[in-house]
Amino acid sequence: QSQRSADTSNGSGKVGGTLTFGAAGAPKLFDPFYATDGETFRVARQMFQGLVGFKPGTAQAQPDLAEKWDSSPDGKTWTFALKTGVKFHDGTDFNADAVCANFNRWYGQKGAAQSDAVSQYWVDNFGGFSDGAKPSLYKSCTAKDAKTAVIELTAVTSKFPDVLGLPSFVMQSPTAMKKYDADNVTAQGDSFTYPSYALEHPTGTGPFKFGKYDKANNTVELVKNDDYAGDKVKLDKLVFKIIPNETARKQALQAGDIDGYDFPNAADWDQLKKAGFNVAIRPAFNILYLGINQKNVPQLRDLKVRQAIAYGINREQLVKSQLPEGAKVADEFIPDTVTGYTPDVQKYNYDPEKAKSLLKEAGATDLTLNFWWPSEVTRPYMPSPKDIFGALSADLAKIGIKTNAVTKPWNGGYIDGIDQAQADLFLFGWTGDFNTPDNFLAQFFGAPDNRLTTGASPWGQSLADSIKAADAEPNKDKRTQLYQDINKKVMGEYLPAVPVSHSPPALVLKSDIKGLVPSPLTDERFGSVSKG
Amino acid sequence: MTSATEQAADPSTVDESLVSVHDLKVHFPIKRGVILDRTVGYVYAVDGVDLSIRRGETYGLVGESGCGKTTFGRALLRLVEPTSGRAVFDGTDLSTLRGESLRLMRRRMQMVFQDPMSSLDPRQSVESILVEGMRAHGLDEGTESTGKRLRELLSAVGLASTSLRKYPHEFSGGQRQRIGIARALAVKPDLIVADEPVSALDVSVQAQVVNLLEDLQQEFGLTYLVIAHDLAVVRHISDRIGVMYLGGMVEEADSDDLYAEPLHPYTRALLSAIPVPDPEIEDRRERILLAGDLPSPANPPTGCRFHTRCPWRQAERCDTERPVLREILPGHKAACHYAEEIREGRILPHEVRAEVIATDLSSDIEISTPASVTEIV
Amino acid sequence: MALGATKKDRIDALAKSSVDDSGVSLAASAWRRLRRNPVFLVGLGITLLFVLVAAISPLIAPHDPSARDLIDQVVKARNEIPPAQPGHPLGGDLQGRDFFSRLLVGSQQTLMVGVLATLFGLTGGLVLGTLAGAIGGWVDSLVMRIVDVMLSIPSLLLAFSIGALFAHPNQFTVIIAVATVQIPIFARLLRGSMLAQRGSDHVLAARSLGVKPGQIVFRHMVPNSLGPVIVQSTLVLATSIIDAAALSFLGLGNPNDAIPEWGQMLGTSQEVLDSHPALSFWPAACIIIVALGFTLMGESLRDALDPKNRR
Amino acid sequence: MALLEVRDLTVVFQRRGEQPFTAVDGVSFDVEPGQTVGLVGESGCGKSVTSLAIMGLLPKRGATVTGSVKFEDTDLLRLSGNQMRDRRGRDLGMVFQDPLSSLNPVITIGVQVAEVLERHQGMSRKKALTEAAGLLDKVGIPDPNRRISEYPHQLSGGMRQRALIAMALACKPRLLIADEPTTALDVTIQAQILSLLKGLVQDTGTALIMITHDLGVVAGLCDEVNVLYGGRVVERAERHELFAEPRHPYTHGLLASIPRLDAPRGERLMPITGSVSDNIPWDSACAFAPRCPNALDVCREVTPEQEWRGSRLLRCHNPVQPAAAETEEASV
Amino acid sequence: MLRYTVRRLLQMVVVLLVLSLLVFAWLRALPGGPVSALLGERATPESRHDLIVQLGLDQPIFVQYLKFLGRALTGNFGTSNGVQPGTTAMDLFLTRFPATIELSVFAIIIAVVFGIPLGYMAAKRRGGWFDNATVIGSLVGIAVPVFFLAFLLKYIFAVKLGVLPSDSRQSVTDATRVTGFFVLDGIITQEWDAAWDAFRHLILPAIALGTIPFAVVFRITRAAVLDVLDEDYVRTAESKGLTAQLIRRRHVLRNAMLPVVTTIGLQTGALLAGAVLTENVFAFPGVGQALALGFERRDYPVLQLLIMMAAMVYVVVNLLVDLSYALIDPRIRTR
Ligand SMILES: Nc1ncnc2c1ncn2[C@@H]1O[C@H](COP(=O)(O)OP(=O)(O)OP(=O)(O)O)[C@@H](O)[C@H]1O
Ligand SMILES: Nc1ncnc2c1ncn2[C@@H]1O[C@H](COP(=O)(O)OP(=O)(O)OP(=O)(O)O)[C@@H](O)[C@H]1O
Ligand SMILES: [Mg+2]
Ligand SMILES: [Mg+2]
Repeated sequence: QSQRSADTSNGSGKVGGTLTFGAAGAPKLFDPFYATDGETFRVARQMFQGLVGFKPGTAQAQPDLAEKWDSSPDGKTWTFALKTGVKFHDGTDFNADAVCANFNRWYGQKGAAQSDAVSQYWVDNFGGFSDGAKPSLYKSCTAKDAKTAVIELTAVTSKFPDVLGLPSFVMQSPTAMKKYDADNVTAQGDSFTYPSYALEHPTGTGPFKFGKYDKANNTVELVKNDDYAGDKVKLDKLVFKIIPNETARKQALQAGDIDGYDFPNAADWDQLKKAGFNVAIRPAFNILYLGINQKNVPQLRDLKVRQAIAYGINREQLVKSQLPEGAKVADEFIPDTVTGYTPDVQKYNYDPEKAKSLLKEAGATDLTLNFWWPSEVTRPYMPSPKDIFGALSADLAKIGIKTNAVTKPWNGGYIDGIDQAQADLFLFGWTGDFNTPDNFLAQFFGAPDNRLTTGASPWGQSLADSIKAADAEPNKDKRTQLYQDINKKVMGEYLPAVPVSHSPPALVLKSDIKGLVPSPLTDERFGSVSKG
Repeated sequence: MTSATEQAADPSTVDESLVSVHDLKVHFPIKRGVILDRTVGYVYAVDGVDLSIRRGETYGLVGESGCGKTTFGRALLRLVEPTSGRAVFDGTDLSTLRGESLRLMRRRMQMVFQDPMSSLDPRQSVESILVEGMRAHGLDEGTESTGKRLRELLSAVGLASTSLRKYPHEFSGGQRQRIGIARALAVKPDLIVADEPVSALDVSVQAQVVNLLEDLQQEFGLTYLVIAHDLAVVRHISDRIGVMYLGGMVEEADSDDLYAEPLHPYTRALLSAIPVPDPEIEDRRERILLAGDLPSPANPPTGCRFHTRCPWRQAERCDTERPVLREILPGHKAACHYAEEIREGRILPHEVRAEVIATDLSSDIEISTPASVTEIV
Repeated sequence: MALGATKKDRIDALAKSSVDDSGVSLAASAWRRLRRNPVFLVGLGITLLFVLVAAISPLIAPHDPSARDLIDQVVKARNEIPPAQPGHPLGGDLQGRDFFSRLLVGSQQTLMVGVLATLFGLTGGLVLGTLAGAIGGWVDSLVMRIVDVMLSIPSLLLAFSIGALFAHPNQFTVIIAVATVQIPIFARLLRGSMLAQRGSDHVLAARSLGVKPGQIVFRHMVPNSLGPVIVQSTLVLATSIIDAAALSFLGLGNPNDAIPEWGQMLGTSQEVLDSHPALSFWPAACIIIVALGFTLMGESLRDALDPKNRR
Repeated sequence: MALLEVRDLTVVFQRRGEQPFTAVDGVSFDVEPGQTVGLVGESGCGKSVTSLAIMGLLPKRGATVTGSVKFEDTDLLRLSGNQMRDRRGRDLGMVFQDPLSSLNPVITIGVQVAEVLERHQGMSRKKALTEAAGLLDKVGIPDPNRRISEYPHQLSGGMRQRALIAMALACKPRLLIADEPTTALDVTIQAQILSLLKGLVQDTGTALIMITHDLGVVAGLCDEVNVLYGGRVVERAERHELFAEPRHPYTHGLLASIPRLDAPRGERLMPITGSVSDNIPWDSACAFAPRCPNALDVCREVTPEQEWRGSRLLRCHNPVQPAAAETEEASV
Repeated sequence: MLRYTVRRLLQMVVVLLVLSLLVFAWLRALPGGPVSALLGERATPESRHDLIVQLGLDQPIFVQYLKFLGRALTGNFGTSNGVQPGTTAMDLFLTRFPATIELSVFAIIIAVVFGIPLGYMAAKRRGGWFDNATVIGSLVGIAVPVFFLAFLLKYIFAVKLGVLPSDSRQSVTDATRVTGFFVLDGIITQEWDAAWDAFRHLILPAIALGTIPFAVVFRITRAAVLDVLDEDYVRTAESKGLTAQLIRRRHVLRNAMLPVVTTIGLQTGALLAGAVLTENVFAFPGVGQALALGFERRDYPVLQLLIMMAAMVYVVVNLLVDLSYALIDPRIRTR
């Protein structure tokens, strides 16, 4: 394989070289603030740093550009002490002014940029913008001195400051953003156009600088940042090669065309390991659930029926036969690494007899449900929707629930249909952004008007309220207790859906790639990686 | 044949002409266009033909290929829509008929085609071929009478009655032509238009069909319009002959008169060009060789259509004024300004250099690049 | 071979082979030559075998093709699928279903895809082509405009596009996608032959006999235009099976694989081609052989119907 | 000495899975220098196959040619492919029936004429083209200098046939074979072509084999006429003799069945019954017997041999008696 | 000729307009689409509604179409939201189209270089074992699903034997881009290793893509040569005593090439469709891959542009073929 740049390595075997990594998709742009997609984030993580980072290999927040932080007792004022001597790729200094410039930029988005589709993470986590049309969690930022920034919030939330570890909220060079008109987002036709900053001039503080995006060859090239404030970067070049097809990625690795790739098919792990590749399994930080929508079928509003479904599906076997190594049956809606997890919830072990009798009790012996599953998509929590559907529907048939299979492409009607409550049963899931239970629970039940139409049951509203209350609890222990209660209730009294599994995604690397730590948040950093 | 001639010549017949055609024109538009089609010109296939056919006679139409004979025959039967002019059949103006009335009229005028194979549907048995026309006109009145009629027809055209179950491909060329003739006869027509009925057949078989046509005429009192390019055949069976050249009629006469004394230069040339299987005659013959080829009917010469090739062409009139068909001798018409002069030898032939003729491409090769918007990608 | 390069010229050239009936009857002479043509006989043999298997497969299949009997032996994480074992000569598939039974029963769906796609394409084409060819005038222009727009997209691409246009892909939408691209071809083909027929002497003869127009169309023009249509249909049987497989591969096929179909079996097993080649090999081999059977028949039919080869 | 001596020429076609078919069955005739010999007969009687056999143009596979074709003492049938190529176009020229399909549609007329000259006379392309224009002029194509750069489809039927003749005569061959050169043309054009051929043959002294089914053409052009039936010569005579007194019932029938322009009207035609497809193999009978009004029992049992009757060659057990011709006709 | 060209081009415009309307209307009528694509899993009914209003998707379809048409006339066909999100559809097409052309050209070269000589040989040996074997072989070639063949090739030559690369267009990362055709670029800039590398990447996909065109070219050549060998003018040429070589070159092949040229034009269609499958297998970043992904991810702006472009390319190539046809065939040229 003619990797010409590889020739420049000085023989130490540790420093230098080009690493080519197979990515499943193209990054949308290079300004992560406007992104939600993993491919953009993967690239961004190499170029940018946030105030907060995550401890490698975990979802635990830890300092990054901020050395430490404190909050006022009311939990609304946060003081960040910044690292010194950090420079942006354009040579300008990183300091408190830059931090505030970034916060104010986010808060100050205008026009099309305010759209959910553009500044989604901001809207999700901080709410509105400086124009005040909607309330915002963010209040202000003050640069106390060059190395101290103070952030004020309008309310307490459990997710702050962890949320600052999201790649969307990384620190970008104010100078460069100004120069390349970073906020100039416009809606055009049925899409948005982004400024040249986001497309060609991303400027951060991270270990790699933006090289080029060769659309003709579908590669993104990053080059080493010699002025990186952290540990010396070992690779000269980091290339992301976009290979959408999973099998094609595997074969590219086998053929020696790439050094590693993301999301190997679980079925290949074993084979890849045997072939001497390093299959790095990420801790599972996700949940797959069998969604039950109560809207159209009244029987589904009966807890017994939902419990019958839970008893009737053989999740152990599903996990064993269809899911990757390390996958677990999910007992509740958050992984066990998240605060608020409790083993002390009602369990639904496979018991078809019990399921049948529950159905009989509920008088729902003759149920026919529309069971939706997405075609053409694999999510980290759902490696092969078809096979999972096959297993679940076969199980349901055994307890006498007939299913109509409905399948649509993920973006071609599946999400739409689920959101419009067209499905009675469906496969869905979630990968956590950071380690707070709110990130999971609020996503599912935070509003009564949700994918499960929990609002149709009397407890829908109170569940939503209790989640909100827990989030607003400044005391950590209390908060944890509240969440545990919620989980118990959800599993014992509500069962709005059936959690199925947590399955670990993985990435594969050639054996000579060292230093990459798999992260439950897919937050892998290549700055510390060496080749050879 | 002789009796037919006599019968036709009998002055006592009240309305002696069965068909009369007045100034019949068929112009095929040539369409071209960038987006929508425009008519950029016409093929003047038939360009003003008058003629009348008497009851019971055989009228022969000859001319070189492409001169419009077939088109004329079809326009006469309204199988091609004439551009102008009219054809009166037994007192009925055919051009006024539409739809069902025209369809019913078709019973009385039938057609025999040149290629016996392609004019028979390969998927139809002889029986179904013959019955089809009868059925269309309500002539099949029950299995028995139809069966009888079919046997009559077959014996009339000299085919075995076992033929009914067979399919066209099981017959020889001559036999197929007989089937074609029987099909025409099945509806008891008055007029039969035979378009080159024998030119696709072997010489020996030709004679059989020619004889058959003659016999049938006698038997059923038919009137024929026989179209052919072979003057010998036409002369053999026709009472009267019309000679066509490039969409127009140039000469019309009783068939003996035409041979004895052709008046139009074209007819003269044509007659002299036909080889005769007799070395004595061949050796003695003076040939009038025409220069060049038939001009394209899409772009016919001005004036007399024949002037470009005419050895008797004169400086005046020929290339400016189109001669009308006029009676030169009793019952003998010609369309030539100088017919009398030529006849009397006052004008002598001279040599003609062949003119370079832009050949009509569309006629001889098939190019399937779109010619109209109905053909676009 | 007609001059001009567009797809429609090709179609028109094929359409013309319906006229020129000089000499012996089309069908008879074609059959005479076909009977001795080894290529045709091989094609016919394959096809008959395939049809037979499809007909009796439910009877001879040892297991229910959708029952996940062997699911216990499936371990995705270790890439294990049920191996060949007594009662399961080819083992199981990724969902623990008996592969041999699926392969056998798959012939039914595959045949159905081919036949229905051909039938739909044919019917659509027949309707449009007959309308255009028999009525002519503006109906002809309109129909042909639509047909031409459809023909200006490469056909497989059109099938993909149509496949993508269904919100809810299933076996039926696959058939529709594959069939739709055939409609313009059949329509143009039929119209071409009908036009050729319309100018032919025997139709003229029928007109001059005073046969009613409707009868002329249905008794003379349509039957005599069918030769090229039959040829095309045979070839379409093959292409629609292959095209359906391509649709499956692109994820535009029937995602529900409870009822087996070869194209879909092949499409879904591509990803484990290297670890479980048999899962791809068998359906691929079946598709290739069946498509080959139809193609051999179609091509030799085409040759046989070609007037040039008649002697 | 004869220029061309065809002896016992037999062509058998053998197609896979079919009975062998003898298309030409022991045909012999001579052609003297400058002489015009006619081959006439109904469609399928083997005229074209005979001419192709002489030219060595029959397909190598499937056709077996036996007998001998001596051209100035060389047996053409024994020549190798390349030797034959040297002869064709130089010593032997051929004109075909359909002038449009016989010309290559994508090459200019000029080049098609010139390539013969280049091949056999080693001329340069330029010189050959000049010569070609001269040849076209000679066969009566107007404006030859323009025509040489035109394509066949731009010429009319008559012109194409003239171009084909120019091609065949380019190297002044000693023998020209014309296979129905006028069948595809109109009578007026046919007359032009025939008179052209006649003139050229006279001027150059080229011998001509004229193949046609039109007895009229033969009557005006040929010195000697061979009538073929079912692949055999059934009658051969000098033309005056043949037309005056056809002896073979087939020849007789042919002449009686065509309408004659000069004959008085109203006379009935005397068709030969049946058609070519009714004939039977020559093996043990006269192939014409089933259609022959004169047929005797012997005709169906013994193959008639070719024999000289005076100056004429006949293959018939019971030829038409010269005097009997009239009576016989009357009795039908 | 010019008239003809102009007419065909105008017709193409009409076809494209109709097509754009059809594709537009049809795509809009479907569920999902830009909103789902932009919002993904996190969509809420509210954000969904806001976005619909913001993007003007609530307006009547013909208003949307006219707006689309207006933008399209300025080359703006919207931004990809699935294949290469954020890139404009036009930009995506322009960067990927050279890849597909390069691949198709190689495929056609393979088809022609093997198809024509083999076709000629088979025709010459008509009925012989060589003929039968090649004919059946070519039919098998047609019957093998393209994507399966691509997989096999890749598996054998890239994965198992490792002799050829398995994906993308180039491994060399610092090659200079000039034309977008990588092999050509390498030659122009004299970066030989880049050119060679790009060439190696083309081999397997081009073989997979070229198989069907090869089989078709082979069959058409064979049929055309058979036809031409039966033509009267070949007999005329023989009767003139021309050498076998001259007859083959000037009289047989030249005429036989006419239908072959047509076929090559027609194969553009097969190539475009085949590219969707092949590029997908080889992760070859051309328009085919974009189409496949576009279908999968319902990337409507991209689909819309690419389908129209495919139609246009197809029509233009066929026009070019028709014109080149006229170069070889005087019967058309002189019309
Ligand atoms: N449907 C048509 N459209 C356009 N032109 C036509 C059509 N039918 C005939 N023509 C043209 O009209 C002219 C006369 O044709 P027609 O068939 O009547 O001639 P013809 O005398 O019967 O010739 P032939 O002896 O070859 O049969 C020819 O130039 C022919 O090309
Ligand atoms: N290549 C061939 N293979 C098989 N049979 C052939 C071949 N060529 C000719 N024949 C047969 O040989 C017989 C004589 O054919 P030929 O072409 O010589 O007849 P012809 O006298 O020239 O007739 P026409 O007047 O129709 O040209 C015919 O029955 C024909 O079918
Ligand atoms: Mg005619
Ligand atoms: Mg012949």
